[in-house]
Amino acid sequence: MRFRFTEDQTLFRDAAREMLARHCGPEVVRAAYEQGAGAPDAWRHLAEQGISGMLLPEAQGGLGLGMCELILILEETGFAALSEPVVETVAVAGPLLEECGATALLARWAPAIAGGRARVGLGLDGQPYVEGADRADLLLMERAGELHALTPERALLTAQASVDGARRLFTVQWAEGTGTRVAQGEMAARALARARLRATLGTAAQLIGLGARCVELAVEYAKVRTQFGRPIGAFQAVQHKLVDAFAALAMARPAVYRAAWSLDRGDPEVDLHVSMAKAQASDAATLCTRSALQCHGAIGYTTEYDLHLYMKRAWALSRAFGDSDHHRARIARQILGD
Amino acid sequence: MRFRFTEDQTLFRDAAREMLARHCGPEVVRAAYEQGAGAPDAWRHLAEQGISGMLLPEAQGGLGLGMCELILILEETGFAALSEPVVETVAVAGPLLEECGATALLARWAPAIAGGRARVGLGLDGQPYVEGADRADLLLMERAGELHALTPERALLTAQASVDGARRLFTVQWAEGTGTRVAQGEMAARALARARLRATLGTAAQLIGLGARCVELAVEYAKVRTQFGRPIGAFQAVQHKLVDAFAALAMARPAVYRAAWSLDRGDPEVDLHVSMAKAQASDAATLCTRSALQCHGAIGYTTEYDLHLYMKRAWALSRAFGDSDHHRARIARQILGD
Amino acid sequence: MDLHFTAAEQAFRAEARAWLEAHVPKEPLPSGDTREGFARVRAFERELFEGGWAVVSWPREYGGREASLVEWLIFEEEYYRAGAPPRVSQNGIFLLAPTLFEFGTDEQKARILRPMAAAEVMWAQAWSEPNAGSDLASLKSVAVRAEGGWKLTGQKTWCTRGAFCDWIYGLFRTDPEARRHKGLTYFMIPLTAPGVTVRPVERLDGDEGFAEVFLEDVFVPDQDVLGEVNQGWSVAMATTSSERGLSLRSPGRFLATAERLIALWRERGDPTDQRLRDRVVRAWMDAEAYRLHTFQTVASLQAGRSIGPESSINKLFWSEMDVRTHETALSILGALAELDTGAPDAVDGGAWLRGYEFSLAGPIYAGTNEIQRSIVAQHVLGLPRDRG
Amino acid sequence: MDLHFTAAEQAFRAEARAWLEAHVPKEPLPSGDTREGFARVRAFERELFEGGWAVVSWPREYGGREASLVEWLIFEEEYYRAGAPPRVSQNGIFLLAPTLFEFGTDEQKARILRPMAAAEVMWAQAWSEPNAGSDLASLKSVAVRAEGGWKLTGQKTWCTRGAFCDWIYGLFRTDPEARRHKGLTYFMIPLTAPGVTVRPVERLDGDEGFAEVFLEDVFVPDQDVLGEVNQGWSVAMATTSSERGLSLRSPGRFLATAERLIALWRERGDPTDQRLRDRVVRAWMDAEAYRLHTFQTVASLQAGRSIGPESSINKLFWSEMDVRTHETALSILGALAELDTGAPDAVDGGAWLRGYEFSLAGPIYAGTNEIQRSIVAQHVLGLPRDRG
Repeated sequence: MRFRFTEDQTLFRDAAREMLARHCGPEVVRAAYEQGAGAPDAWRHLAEQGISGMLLPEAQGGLGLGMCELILILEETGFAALSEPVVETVAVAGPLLEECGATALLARWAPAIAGGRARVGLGLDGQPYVEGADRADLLLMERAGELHALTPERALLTAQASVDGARRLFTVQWAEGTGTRVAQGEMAARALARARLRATLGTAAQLIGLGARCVELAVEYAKVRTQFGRPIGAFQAVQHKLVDAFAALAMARPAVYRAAWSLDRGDPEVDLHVSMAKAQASDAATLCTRSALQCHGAIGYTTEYDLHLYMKRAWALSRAFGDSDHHRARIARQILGD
Repeated sequence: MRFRFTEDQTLFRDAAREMLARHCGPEVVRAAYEQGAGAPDAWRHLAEQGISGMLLPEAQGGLGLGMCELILILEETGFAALSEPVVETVAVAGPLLEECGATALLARWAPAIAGGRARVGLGLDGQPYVEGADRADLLLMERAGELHALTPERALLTAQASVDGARRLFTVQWAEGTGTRVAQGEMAARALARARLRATLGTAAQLIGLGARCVELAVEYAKVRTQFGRPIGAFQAVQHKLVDAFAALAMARPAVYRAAWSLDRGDPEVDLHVSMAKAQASDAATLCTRSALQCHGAIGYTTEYDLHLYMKRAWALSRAFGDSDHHRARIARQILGD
Repeated sequence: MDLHFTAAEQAFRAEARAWLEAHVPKEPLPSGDTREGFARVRAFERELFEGGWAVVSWPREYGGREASLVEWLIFEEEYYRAGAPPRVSQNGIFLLAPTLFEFGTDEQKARILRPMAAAEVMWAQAWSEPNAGSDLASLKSVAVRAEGGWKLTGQKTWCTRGAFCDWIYGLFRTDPEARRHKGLTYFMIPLTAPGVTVRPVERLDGDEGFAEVFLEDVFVPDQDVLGEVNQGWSVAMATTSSERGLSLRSPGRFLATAERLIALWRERGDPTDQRLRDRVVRAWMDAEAYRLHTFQTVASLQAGRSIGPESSINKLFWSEMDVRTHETALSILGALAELDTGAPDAVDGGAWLRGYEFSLAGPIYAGTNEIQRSIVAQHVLGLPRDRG
Repeated sequence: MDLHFTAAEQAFRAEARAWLEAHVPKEPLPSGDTREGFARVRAFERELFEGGWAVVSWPREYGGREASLVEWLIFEEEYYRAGAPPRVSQNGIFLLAPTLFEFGTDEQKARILRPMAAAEVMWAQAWSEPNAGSDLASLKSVAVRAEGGWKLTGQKTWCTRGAFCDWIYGLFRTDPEARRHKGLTYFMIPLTAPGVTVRPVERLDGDEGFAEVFLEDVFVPDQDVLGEVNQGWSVAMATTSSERGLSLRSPGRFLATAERLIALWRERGDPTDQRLRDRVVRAWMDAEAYRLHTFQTVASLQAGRSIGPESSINKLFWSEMDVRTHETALSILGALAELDTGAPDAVDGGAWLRGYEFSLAGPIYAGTNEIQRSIVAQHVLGLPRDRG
């Protein structure tokens, strides 16, 4: 038992963090929020750093790594509120095609994914909207236990405005045609179930990062904002609120890392572990948004200040792929068996 | 609409408060806790002040008043942690016998109740234990929708130790015999339902008083206990915790008073109102115990200090006649109709 | 105690309900914190005034109908029950007006109150400055004596709907020697005065509901000073006390929200999910408890007690209840919770999301809940001053 | 990262489990905070020592088996899983011993550690004084120089199980001129020494789990000073840091409680009550999260990091989790929740009630949670000192 990332893994993470700080600062997120611009520079650098292809087989130009390697980076993309489909494209698409046995399709798309030239939109059952469907190069859609692949032009997209302006949600309507079906049967069902776990866990990791960003902003603000002749961060009411948020995050984080391990190793309890990760991360991140906003006061309640960019993403992701109520109900069925 | 007690009612309350301060101080509660002594002086004075007979008909030597008059005094008996069956004897017994049409029994017991010479034990369905059964002069027991009356000698009592040493809980086993049945049929069922409401509401009122006592002890302690060169009551963490408890109590109190009104007037929503009163009072009082103990620190965790006497009573009563979960489920059925 | 409404109160309710049913727009108006919505709500408030319902508790000479406080609460219940929009005249009629009634000259009352009630002149508060939020007494804007009045210079911020209003009111330092709470004076300032610049600030929900107001040598005549010179703090505190007390958030608003939540639950809730069902019950109970508590407060006011620092308990309660209620609604909506106004799938046009965002401001505005807790601790519980 | 236990770790677990299954009393022992229970647990701990399981992570020379931290956590899981009683040697082996390992002389280590591990000499902490609780540095008990040692005078309080122990340890002021944290020295004192009076204090649950210790001119030889004279504060802080950190409450204890809660739910819960069912799930998740977090901390310690102020986060988490878990159990028990040990109807002999009472002490002892939050705020988040 050694619950610690390797130095390589943390160096990889540090590099991603640094890159995101440079190419996905608040001004980039703001542009994505206000103009739907995404973060193309950061997206390109993700590929250059070898991240986009991390989960692709080496035979396809990928690194053949797992969620244990990617999870720290996903956390960073949350911290930066990266407005690009990194979960769908990097964490889900490759493994899904591979596990479906869609070798040809994988061979066709792997180079583009690894090279940062393709964005994937993901439509899983139970998720009403596909994020970034309009800018996707490939849509991977679940329907009746089958996996279908299509390009956005073959679908009717209806935009669904999100509270987070940088999230581009769409209802995707499409007709099965020859060539959309990628996989069916047992194998597809299993691969799609794992895809759902990957998407859920990736979202949980981003929530941890988003929560950390909200707390960080609040801590920095509380150090410099002065009222009653001292920084507001010297008041117990402010201190303790931020500590509770920080502590919730600290306790949720290992659950996210553990689920990554379980996914990679095909642990029989991986469902339970992913649900726990998402439930804890959703609640912790939501608490972070509440505490951070309250400690900011009115300034945090404006769109001129950066906090809202991270807070709104956290609100949205806390419910994407199941909110904490949903996942606790799943856990109940598994551990209480009723 | 005038949601305010009359001056007479508050003067009555003030007199009871003063009497209880004199005859049911912490040392009396402690004796009840440690030796099961009850509070006989306070019990006698309740009668002398006309409180014991408040709800009895004037024809029976009572005052013919209602819960609106009694509720403030029940709150005070909570504040004092009076270890006597005031809810059972004063708030429930008389009206129950009257509403059952048990005229003869009422005529027999009313003078003793009004005179403070009788204590009543109450065994309602759903309540596994009878408080004070060993010291009761009369047991009023519900069985299969009927009301029975018996003396403790005719029953087998099994003591059930409570966390609150001053609470004398008993399992009461008894055989129906001639003469135990007081009432049956529709009338008995209705009267027993109202008895349950009275007992529940009386308990809610006591919880409000108990919560207030816990907060008061903590506030007084926080003013005098000094750490880091100032009273601990000057720390935001202490202040805010006590304020939250105090505020919860302030918001629960009107719900208790309203339910008393609804009971007296036979309001069609009286069930709803009593459930709301008990749910709010139970949660508020429990919060008060938590905040008060935390603000006291270690001293509050000893039996040498008084806090535990009030805290344990609040724990016990918060679950007597249904905890807040139970009552919210009742409310759900009524307001959501599902 | 008498918890039945009197025949007169019932008649008042029936009359209010009939009028509101006839006049409240069937389609909800756009948010009063947008320019368009502000204009439309303002137009509705003019109708309200014509109907005699704008300021029911005021004297008749200013457009009121001298209703009792209980009747005012009844009106509020009916107002929100009818789906009428939050008042954009709020910060005039509920915040400034009580101060005017208490401290205003006859000339000021005659000049200001009726146009305020009629939504002819719209008022914004200008309490905060960039460096004076919770610590209001640290404000820095100044007023210096000038012929027949004062010259005002400084910056005010978080002026609600300031970009759409006509006048603001706030405190300025008139005695530079005096410290903190002393030497402040309460001014009323037309935003059209030379030297005033208004910059709209976007709120969390994207509405331009805030403004920053910059003042540079703005001349304000003596007649627009409210109360005594250098006594502004106590004059203002009367206002913030009513702000925190009854008038800012009457129970009617939350009762209506709770009813909407129950309707949402019935329409979209999973009936087998007792956890959420329980949260719906809690939300309903909270609103009901706040209503009862308010009727109790009103009865106590009628008996001659003043509202005092206990009003901070109201603020704590309604602001946190409002957040919980909206959180519950968003939980019912699940994956649809994030949909904003304009999304085809948005339930009720995204009203619950918008309501959630607005609810998050509740623990911040009108004195943060941290400040409120310290007020209750020190002025109700009698605990020592913290070092704040 | 490798979240599988190694073959060696699995073997260690199997060995511990087998030993515990053979030796842990089938019937739960009385509370170690009563005189009778203390004696019986102490006897069990002697057995534990004989078996080589008393102090698994210690060097062999003091009775340990040099287990890794992971193995220690495994042992703790197995220990509580087997239903073994909370350790009455706790404040010796987990609080004093780490300080001895770091600051003790060879003579002290040789003399003290093994009898402590063998439950031959029982140790109580004596940190607090009547006027020095959260503000530990304000303590007033003094030690003055004497021939070959010191004379100690003062009063200590909240000494856990002090009425049953043999020795205490605590801080005394050795430099009357120095202020607060300075001029304190760490002493170990036999309770049999002339001038010592021990008064038992009853806890909430009626057990005599506390003691007050009065000292009047108690002679303590130099050999019982731990660390440098006047350096007691930093010596003690090393101990409180380990107290707040891993050793005070290992996850095993809470995992076992969560399992008991699930069993209680299955046995007595209303299966249709999803609200309570959800609270059971939360309790299980909390314990599991704490376990994962601890394994992560241990891995980080093994990589050479020190535990530091982050340990306060642990204390906050486990203490509040423990209260919630017990509250959930009491909710399941409903009207039976108030039944105490001795009541014929009491479920599990009232263990949940007793556990609830004890859990309420968690946010108080070993540094109140208010103090812990301030430590995290200032030393982890880097916020400025409060005025505390």
